[in-house]
Amino acid sequence: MPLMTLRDAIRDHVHDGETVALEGFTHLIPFAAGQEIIRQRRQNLHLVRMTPDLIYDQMVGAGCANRLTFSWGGNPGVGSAHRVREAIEKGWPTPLEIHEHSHAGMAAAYVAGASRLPFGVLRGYFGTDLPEVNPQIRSIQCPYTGEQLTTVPAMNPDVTILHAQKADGEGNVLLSGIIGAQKEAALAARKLIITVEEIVERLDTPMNGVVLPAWVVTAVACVPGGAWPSYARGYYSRDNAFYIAWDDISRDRARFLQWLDRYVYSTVDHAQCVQTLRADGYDL
Amino acid sequence: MPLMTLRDAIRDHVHDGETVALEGFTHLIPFAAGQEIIRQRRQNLHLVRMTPDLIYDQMVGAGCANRLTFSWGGNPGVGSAHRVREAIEKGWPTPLEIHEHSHAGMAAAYVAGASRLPFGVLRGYFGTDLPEVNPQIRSIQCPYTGEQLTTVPAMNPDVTILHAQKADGEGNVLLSGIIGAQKEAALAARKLIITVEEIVERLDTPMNGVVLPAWVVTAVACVPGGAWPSYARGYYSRDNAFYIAWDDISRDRARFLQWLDRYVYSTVDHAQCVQTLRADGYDL
Amino acid sequence: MSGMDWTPDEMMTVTAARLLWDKAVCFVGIGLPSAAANLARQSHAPDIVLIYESGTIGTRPNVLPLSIGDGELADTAVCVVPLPEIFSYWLQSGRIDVGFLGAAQIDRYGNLNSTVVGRYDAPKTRLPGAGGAPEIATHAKQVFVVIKQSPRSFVAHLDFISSAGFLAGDGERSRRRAPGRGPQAIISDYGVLKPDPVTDEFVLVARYEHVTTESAIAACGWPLKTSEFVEVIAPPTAQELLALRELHARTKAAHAAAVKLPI
Amino acid sequence: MSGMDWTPDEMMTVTAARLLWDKAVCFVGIGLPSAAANLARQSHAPDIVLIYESGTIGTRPNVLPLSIGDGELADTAVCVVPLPEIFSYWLQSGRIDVGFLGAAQIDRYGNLNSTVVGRYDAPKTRLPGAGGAPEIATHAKQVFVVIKQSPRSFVAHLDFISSAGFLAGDGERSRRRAPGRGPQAIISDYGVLKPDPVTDEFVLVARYEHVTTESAIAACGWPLKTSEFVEVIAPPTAQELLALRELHARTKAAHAAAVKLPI
Repeated sequence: MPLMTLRDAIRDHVHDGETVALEGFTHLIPFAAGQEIIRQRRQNLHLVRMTPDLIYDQMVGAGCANRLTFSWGGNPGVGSAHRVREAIEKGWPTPLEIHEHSHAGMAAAYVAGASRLPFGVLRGYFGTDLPEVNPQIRSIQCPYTGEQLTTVPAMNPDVTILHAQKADGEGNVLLSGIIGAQKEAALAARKLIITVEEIVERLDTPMNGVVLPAWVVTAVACVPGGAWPSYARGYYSRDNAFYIAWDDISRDRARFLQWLDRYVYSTVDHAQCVQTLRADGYDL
Repeated sequence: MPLMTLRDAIRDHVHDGETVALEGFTHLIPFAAGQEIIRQRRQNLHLVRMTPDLIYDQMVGAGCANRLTFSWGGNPGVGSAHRVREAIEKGWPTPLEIHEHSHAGMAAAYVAGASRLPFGVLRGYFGTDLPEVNPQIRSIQCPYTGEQLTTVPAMNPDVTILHAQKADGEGNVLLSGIIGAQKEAALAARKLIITVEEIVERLDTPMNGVVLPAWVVTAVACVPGGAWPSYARGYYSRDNAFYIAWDDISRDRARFLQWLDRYVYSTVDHAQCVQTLRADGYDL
Repeated sequence: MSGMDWTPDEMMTVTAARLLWDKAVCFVGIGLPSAAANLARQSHAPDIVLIYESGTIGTRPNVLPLSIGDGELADTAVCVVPLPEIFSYWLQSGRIDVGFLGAAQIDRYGNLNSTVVGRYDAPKTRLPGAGGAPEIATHAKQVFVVIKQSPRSFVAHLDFISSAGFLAGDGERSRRRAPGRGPQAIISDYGVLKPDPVTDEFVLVARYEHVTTESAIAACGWPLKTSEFVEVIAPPTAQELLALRELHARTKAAHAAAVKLPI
Repeated sequence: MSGMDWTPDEMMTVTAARLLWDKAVCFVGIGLPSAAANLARQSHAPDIVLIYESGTIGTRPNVLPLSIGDGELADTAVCVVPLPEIFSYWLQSGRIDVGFLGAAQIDRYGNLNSTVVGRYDAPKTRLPGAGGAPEIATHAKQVFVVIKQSPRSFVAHLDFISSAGFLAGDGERSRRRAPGRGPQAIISDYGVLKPDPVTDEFVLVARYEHVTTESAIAACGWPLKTSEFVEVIAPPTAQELLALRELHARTKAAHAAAVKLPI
């Protein structure tokens, strides 16, 4: 069974310059793993995610990435992802090359990746300027009807990182609730790291439930609360207050760096990050 | 809510000459619906199914079809589908044009159909003679790598018919267990008829369970035992003895016609079919 | 605007909700579209089908989600499916009656920009991006756009087309065989705009009681045309306002609960 | 064959089972492959991963399934996924170590026919067809074929290639860049054949104790080559036979129960 600490998992399996997808669509975003990547000061990553959300705002702001593939890059329900925006607009802390898609295009790219096809097909990007700024969006002719369809290249990350509800003693992982494109991102990757809320003896998977079997998982780390400030259905809900607070924290470079220093660089792991937040009066 | 009798559903929604897919991979095969189509003496159907199984053996033998799209046409675990074989080999009771695929090809065709793409892409049929006898199997060049991939045309039946465990009062349908390509076949079709074991007040769908919402279902008919001699997980198991007995029943034209006459043409519905079987000493 | 006992947001939400009908299948975005769709569901359209791109189908949230993937959406859905399936089997397949979009900018043909102001490679303002919108705009049988009106948001020329409306108008969209019919209504804080059936240009067809046609024209970055007779939209009824405010109150109460991590 | 206390089927099953290793990911067909894979799981390979094309992953049936989609497979699986996903995310993705196939006919390069004897459009014998085999034969890292040997099944020329082995041999398969390495063993009722690393032609490398090399050659429709030293395969051990027979006994008992329809 591939159980290890998150620190060891990131140390062993995430390297500078790799293409890394931390997926989770609003739900089950692997924040603790993202912060561990920051803590270990990885650089020049090609970060891939449909919705960069606060997790990539933190990682991009911390200087981990030089490339970003995404389809919607804001603070959901709040506004801008200020760190991502400043990297794109002003190249701070490092220039960030962007590969921009629509959700449907990213989804098709992950599906192709999981299927080990070199491209995905969709009726997509109709009439938009996205193909002009992303030359990877191309087209193909249907061999039956002659019509043109859009293609996207398969997305096959070096590493995909997910957060899930639980793993069993063998390392099988259960995801439940809104699952986004996590399964596709997981199966498209060369390596798969998963943090979970808890390790249980038996998963008690409901029939047709979503499981990633142990033999496709490179490493499992037990990190309770590892999706905070996003949520883990059945464990805790989304910390909307933090999402709102992030708007202020992240708007200013200095304040952002201060936050990063206190809660990421100065803590040894996620548990200590949470302890520090609590010590600073944050109700969590 | 689209609840009606199976007789009315077939009468209103299945017409001569249409392309009809009765899906279910070993599990949840809609036998009662197939027999109702026989009973109503539909003709010239283009039958589509990955595994024709006994259900199409009966329908083809009864003369309902002039075309068959499939990927594996035997009596699973027993041997030949004698009626399908005789239609192909000897044109009895009517000639049967066949469009032959592999399972992966059929699956890709259903996925394309459900996605309303005109074709599906796979790395398939490598080195086989199937593309020679099925000109619908073609190829396409990847716009990124230049490699050739196989294509199949989308499968979009006029009608797909499924059997499922249960529907709720609104007409939402729950499938549970082995689900084959049923969801894809259902969503690829213009019309969708579903027979269920029971109508319940609430589905109590497990999280991420497989549901076809009421608004994509054209008609629901409550037909307990409607998957016999295949099975419905949670209700009854596969009647392996009947699958074995079918080998003898179907081997001989006269005996097959006699069986059809007694259990299908001479019965008004599935319940009476089962009653007759029991009256004839078949333990069911 | 004195004497109004409702806010402009409430007026927009109610107006958008009224455009929806029972049993319509709606692909809903977060914010005002979600509020409008749920208001419709809790008033005149109890069997409306709401789909969120996070994979929740037939969801009936009791409180409004704050994100597109709130737990409430999953817990009250008829089913929860993977996101790729939402875009292929449910949207691209043409099963959506109404797509509900917002944007930072819109032009007279209903094209939307949610990507960038200024040059793409040297942005003046980098916006979040297109998300699910390009394919919603393509495939939904019709699209409603909810957007506040000002010369900066209703612009003569878009710097970037993130989602297609009628493109250059005069039938270009249908000539290029887009699957859906495109934007059929813009709901702004001045009123409702609808496309001219020949030119595809959006014209003001209705205004709220508390604004004038002239002020709507002044708040538009292109020379806004109006229909011969600009209807006046009835203010929110007491019932509509009550339902909407209860929805917001329930939402506020639900989301005020502190998050407790199990560590 | 006098004095044997096992059947040829048991010998084949045990031999096939011995080729499997612990933690191997096997794509398993019904019949003898399924028996072999489950025998391996219940003896020397407890953590073997069994995948059936019906969508069951990591299944641990206590009794053998009679069809590819028995309820037992779903009830004991780590997960049950849609069939299209099995072929795309699990097989085509290259995740399968061993594909286990049968066929009506095989040629010296391990190409398989399960489609037709005679002409396709005027069949002498119409067989069930290819099913999942063409892509299993393409994508599994290696393929084991279980097939009884006779001049009618081991043929010099196939009427139809349903699933590719090494095609015309001499490296054609790898030149054409098939993802998987192709058939690496044929388990017959005479022994085990393996492909020559240069010519790709299958040669007899091992025989059962109760048959001769000559009889194996006689039961083959092409001039069967043998390795320099044809190994003799050890008969089933008492433990192997016991496990296999218990498996079959449990299966028989389970499947003898009458079906009761709830009407």
